[in-house]
Amino acid sequence: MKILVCMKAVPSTGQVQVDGQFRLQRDGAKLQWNIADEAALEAALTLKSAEDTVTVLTMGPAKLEDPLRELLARGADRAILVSDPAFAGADTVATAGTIAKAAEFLGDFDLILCGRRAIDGETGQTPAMVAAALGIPCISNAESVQLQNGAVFVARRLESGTVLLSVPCPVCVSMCEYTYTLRLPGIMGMRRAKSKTVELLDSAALGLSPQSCGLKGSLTKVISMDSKFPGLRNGPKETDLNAGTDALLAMLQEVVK
Amino acid sequence: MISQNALRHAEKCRFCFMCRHLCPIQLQTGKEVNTPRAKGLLLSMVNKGAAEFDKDMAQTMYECLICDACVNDCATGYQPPLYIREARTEAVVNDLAPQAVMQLIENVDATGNIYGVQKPSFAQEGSDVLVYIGEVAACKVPQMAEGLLKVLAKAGVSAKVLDNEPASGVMLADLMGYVDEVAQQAKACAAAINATGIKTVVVLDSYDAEIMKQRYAQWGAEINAEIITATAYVAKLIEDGKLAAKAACGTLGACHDDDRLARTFYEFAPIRAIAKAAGYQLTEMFNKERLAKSCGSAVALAYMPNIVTKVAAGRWDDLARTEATAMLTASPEAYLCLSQATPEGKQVVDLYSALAE
Amino acid sequence: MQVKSFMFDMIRSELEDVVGVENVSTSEVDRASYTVDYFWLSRMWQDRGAEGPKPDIIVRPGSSEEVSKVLKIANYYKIPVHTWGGGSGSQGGALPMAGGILLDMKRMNKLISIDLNSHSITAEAGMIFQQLEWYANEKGYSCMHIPSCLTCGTIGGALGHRGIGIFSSKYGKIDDQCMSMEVVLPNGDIINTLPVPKHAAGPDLNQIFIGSEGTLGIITKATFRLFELPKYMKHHAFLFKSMKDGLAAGRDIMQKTQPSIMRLFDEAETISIIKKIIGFEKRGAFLNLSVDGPDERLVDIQMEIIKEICAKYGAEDMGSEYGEKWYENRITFFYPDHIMDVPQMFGTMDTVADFGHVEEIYWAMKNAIESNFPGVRFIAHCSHWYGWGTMIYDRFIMDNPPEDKEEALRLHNQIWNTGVRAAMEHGGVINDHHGIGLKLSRLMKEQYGPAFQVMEGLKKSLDPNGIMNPYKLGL
Amino acid sequence: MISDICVLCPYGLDAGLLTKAVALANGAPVRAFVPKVEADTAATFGATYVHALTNVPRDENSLVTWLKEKISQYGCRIVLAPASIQLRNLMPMLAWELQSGLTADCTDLTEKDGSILQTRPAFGNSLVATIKTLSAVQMATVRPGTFPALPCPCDNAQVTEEIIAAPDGRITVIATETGMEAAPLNHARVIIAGGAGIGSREGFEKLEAIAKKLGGAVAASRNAVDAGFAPYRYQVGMTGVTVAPKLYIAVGISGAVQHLAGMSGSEKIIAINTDPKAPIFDYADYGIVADWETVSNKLLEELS
Repeated sequence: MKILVCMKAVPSTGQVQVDGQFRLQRDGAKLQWNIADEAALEAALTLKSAEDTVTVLTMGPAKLEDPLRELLARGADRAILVSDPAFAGADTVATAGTIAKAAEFLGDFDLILCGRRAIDGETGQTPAMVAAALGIPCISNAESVQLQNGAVFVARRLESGTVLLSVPCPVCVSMCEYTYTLRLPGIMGMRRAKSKTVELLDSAALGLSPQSCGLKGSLTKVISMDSKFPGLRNGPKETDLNAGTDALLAMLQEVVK
Repeated sequence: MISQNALRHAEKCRFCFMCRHLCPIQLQTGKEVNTPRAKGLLLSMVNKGAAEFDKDMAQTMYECLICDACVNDCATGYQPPLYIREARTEAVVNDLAPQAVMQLIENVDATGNIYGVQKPSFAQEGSDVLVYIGEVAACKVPQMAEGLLKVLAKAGVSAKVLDNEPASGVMLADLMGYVDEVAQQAKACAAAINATGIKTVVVLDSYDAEIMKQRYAQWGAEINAEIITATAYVAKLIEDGKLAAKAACGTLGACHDDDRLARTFYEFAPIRAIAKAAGYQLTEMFNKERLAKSCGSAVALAYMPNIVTKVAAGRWDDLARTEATAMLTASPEAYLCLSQATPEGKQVVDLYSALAE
Repeated sequence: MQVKSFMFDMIRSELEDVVGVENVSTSEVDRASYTVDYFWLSRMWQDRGAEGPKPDIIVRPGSSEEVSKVLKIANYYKIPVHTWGGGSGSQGGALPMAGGILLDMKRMNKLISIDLNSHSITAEAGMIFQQLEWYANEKGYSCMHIPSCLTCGTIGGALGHRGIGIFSSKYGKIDDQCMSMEVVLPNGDIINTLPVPKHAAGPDLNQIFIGSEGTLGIITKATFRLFELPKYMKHHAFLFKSMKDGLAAGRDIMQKTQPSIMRLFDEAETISIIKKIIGFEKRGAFLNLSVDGPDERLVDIQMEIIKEICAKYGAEDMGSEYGEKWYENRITFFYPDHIMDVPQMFGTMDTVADFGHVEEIYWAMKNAIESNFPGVRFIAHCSHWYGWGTMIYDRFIMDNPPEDKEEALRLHNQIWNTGVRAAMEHGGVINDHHGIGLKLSRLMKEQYGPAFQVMEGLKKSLDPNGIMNPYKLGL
Repeated sequence: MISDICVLCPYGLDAGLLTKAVALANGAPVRAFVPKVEADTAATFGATYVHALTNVPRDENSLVTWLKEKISQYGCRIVLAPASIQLRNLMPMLAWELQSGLTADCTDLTEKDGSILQTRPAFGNSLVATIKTLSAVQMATVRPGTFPALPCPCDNAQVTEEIIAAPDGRITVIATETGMEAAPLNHARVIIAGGAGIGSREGFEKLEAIAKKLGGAVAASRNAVDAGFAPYRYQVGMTGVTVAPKLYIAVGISGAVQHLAGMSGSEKIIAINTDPKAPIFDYADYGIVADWETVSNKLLEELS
């Protein structure tokens, strides 16, 4: 079974800067793996048996090579860095197109696992779009994934509760945050990973023309961005217990109704 | 090299000198590299290609007790142990760690504990609580383990102790950082504890309590029982009248708050209640509670005995400026380190044995 | 230090013979940790990945005798000696620019004695100042030398650059609080200054070595005055319409009462740092002060007089809450995220002058900086007051300095030259309490004129081979 | 005025969204795809062409091609849908098929010379972006409850029955387990967050009881998680989740900058702490200086 895990590196601090074209400043901020994507990788590593392979793929700046190698140390078999200045500023459609192209290039996968949403862009569209681009179904908001005789069993969290689904491969599943805890890299794993190479795919390798990817290939454009940083509100301080609780109850009624 | 998040902390510490006065090793060696700032600066230099992560730099990253004095002081929440532990992982992966450290790791591989011996067993049956002894008490300070078990028996508590008690992973975490091998030890330990079905785990060594309470859940090694430090549990027994206070023994003592009680659990009252119940008259050292100066850790003592002995001597100096003649402790790690440098006319007291007599 | 390796190892073994093998190091790691202090240029240099000034050999002496022997060796082989205490100086005073020997003093951190009869405390100079303060607090006393670098610098460092603490308006600077010192001269002789700070036995040796920044000798022991920990401390804050009114009120307060802390912030700093840290929303010149002492009556009377003076100059009484909040946050200003850091460029140009010149200096510096360097902000506050005048603790801030490090260095030095010369032209002195170090070394001759020959004479006689902390203090 | 606007609600009408579509259309006709049973409700909220759907497949994957044909058939140019879990999965697939721009989770939609501008939060509400779509067809999903529902009956509504003959999806439902589990943290409207001041795991169980009564979620500060009082998935702040609920109650939280960065986007912040000097009070709209347990007990009584 060939499993592909798509991951995204997001700025790790609360403070985020925006550049001239309102693109999130990624190079200045320190990066961490998106929380839901870590759950997706752990799910893949848990499902993996001896003859299966887990390929982890991310689209982003060249400096992600080291963090990607670290994922090899955690148990991934191949690490793919899809990186090219032409990809910068891509919206979800352009991103999904590029990732789908990379997935096809790497050979057909039985299962694609992603995080359901990234904590920076928070659109949650990429998994479904990649599935559509590859012509396979997508099951979002999954809590757990199991494999039984070639079919994938997914427990999916909906507003009304949890639904257990079975679906044949190939299929794309997006995981909720905190459903799986990503295992730590081991000393042995890190030693093995040192010799492994992170494979680079750029627009040329994928046969993508600069017009069809990145900012130029995007179908939506951010035209303004304003920031709301933690401002001082200096609200009143109530020291009388009853008065305080009554005021709190009033605010609660107003919000909960 | 180290993770982006750890690098962020290192780059905040590299030009900040605010916690330099607290590092117990720097107070003894006077070396500039024995400060959180210097370690942050060095790792930032490596990241910028201006310095090489070599054997000497690995040695520097091990000259730290991870006592959290710097973490506790930082007003904006930065944590040197974050990048120091990750640098140790880097050292072990690239075979740059000091020989003494590699020897301890081999001991753990062979026997599960850093001392490379068959861990003495204090196995006994019981149902009220499960007592987790830990390798330091079992291998190096057995009288403290016996003392605690006697105290619990005196209080009518039916205490179980696991036979070949698995390691908690805290030693390995200090030697090689939070890596999968540590998480595997944690899972094995949690499984053994959960298998007993007992809902309260009394942990003798506060270092073991810290990793069980704060890290196990993140690694999927939940312990479905309440983890409580031995000091808090015994103090509760005294408070509930299950343990009679002993007559005054006429010695003036001062309590040493060990690193984890001082700066992880912020637990100060229990050890003093136990000391009073053991008959000691109490005075206080100036550096106490959250500002208590570390006297060393068992794993650091194992790989750099000369530095830790000096650090223990530094803690005895604090006692020397009081009238007390006895340093009172309830931590096997502190007891072991302090007894490396006990001055003339002073004694280090294991409170459980004192209470049990 | 172009010494062939064989000879290098000969010198090294000679130094090991003095301080012990484990206290001498030439490892890359040790050398790298001395390349940065709090000086912006050394931080920017590291942040840009460049290699900083490295010493060749680090020596950690354990006693004055060992310091003496090391200096004799250094003098013989003419090897530069840089003294390093906490390494937290902001003027580059401890940076090993000339390579050679780096003397890390922090092993010499023993408490020697506390004399409760004459209210004094003596300790080795390598002790971090907070440790000295804690030893005093243990006995119910305090040195009342509480700078923001209390936990960062050593006793020797504080004396080396004539440091100051936040209570200086009442308890004086380090040079007022130091009673006597033991100093090792460049030729290795160990001397003691006279046992009391006030006498009529010729010029005061204390004041020659205090502020000498390691260029005339190495301070190894020091005795300081002890004050009883003040039982009562009350804080208050006021808002003046302008810096001018604030200065006038400050002068009258210093002549009629004795506040221990007094800080007057200009309009720019009031709406930036003060707003950010203590949430003070109003515009104007914010002033906070504290009065302390053993007797509450004396404290209350002084506070009443202060309120009257401030009212006279049209100040709005902001009550005690902001004053307390400033006091509680006095240290949080200096932790990462609150304090300015690279990539910003900034500098703290404190100058000191008598009341007659202070205001014109403030405007001269503000205009010189802001007109000559667009994109550079100027904020200031007066944080240490004397009976005769006050100092201006002013900062220039540039949010995105040049990418190229040489260009950034050149611009940084140009801004400094412009600001300091503007102060000197209007009767200001080059620095109040940060020291000269490397940063202002080039401006010392302009400050002193012919008077500088006195210091050069001292240097020539005490350190003929010029081994002590070269390129610093203009010597 | 926006022509060719349509609202997709195959799994249940979002009246508020329909109201917004009608407002944006500003006189032009509005097309709505709703379950048959809600066809006339759609008309009362202003839909001019109502497609009453029956036999809607439970798995939204099977609905994509059918909807694509409908959209092309009726020349819909602005396609809106509620940001429910299933539609947040369906719309991106539809957008790929139609090669059209899609903006998810919008908090506002404004008309600008015939097309729509979408406003949405980024990075936990500390950034708000305004987005333009470049493709012919413009798609957007909107958070449920963002716009109020206002009836505006359209008398000449035309209802057309649509029996969806979609190919049976390869996805088979095995079991469903209903039950309103606590709303996920970054979705909850009300969050009650505990700090180290809560002091124990039992304390957090009390917060959970309150949260259940309010249909909200429980969060924790990093100190509370580190002290083992609450699980890691509760952690709000720089190293945890970023949230922006309607109401954030900080209980026994001192207010470290790392925590503030994770919840400063909340609309209204209430702080309960015994220490009047706790920094959290400066960032709160309303503060109660009291012991958290007494306030919580009183709340529990009032709410049950």
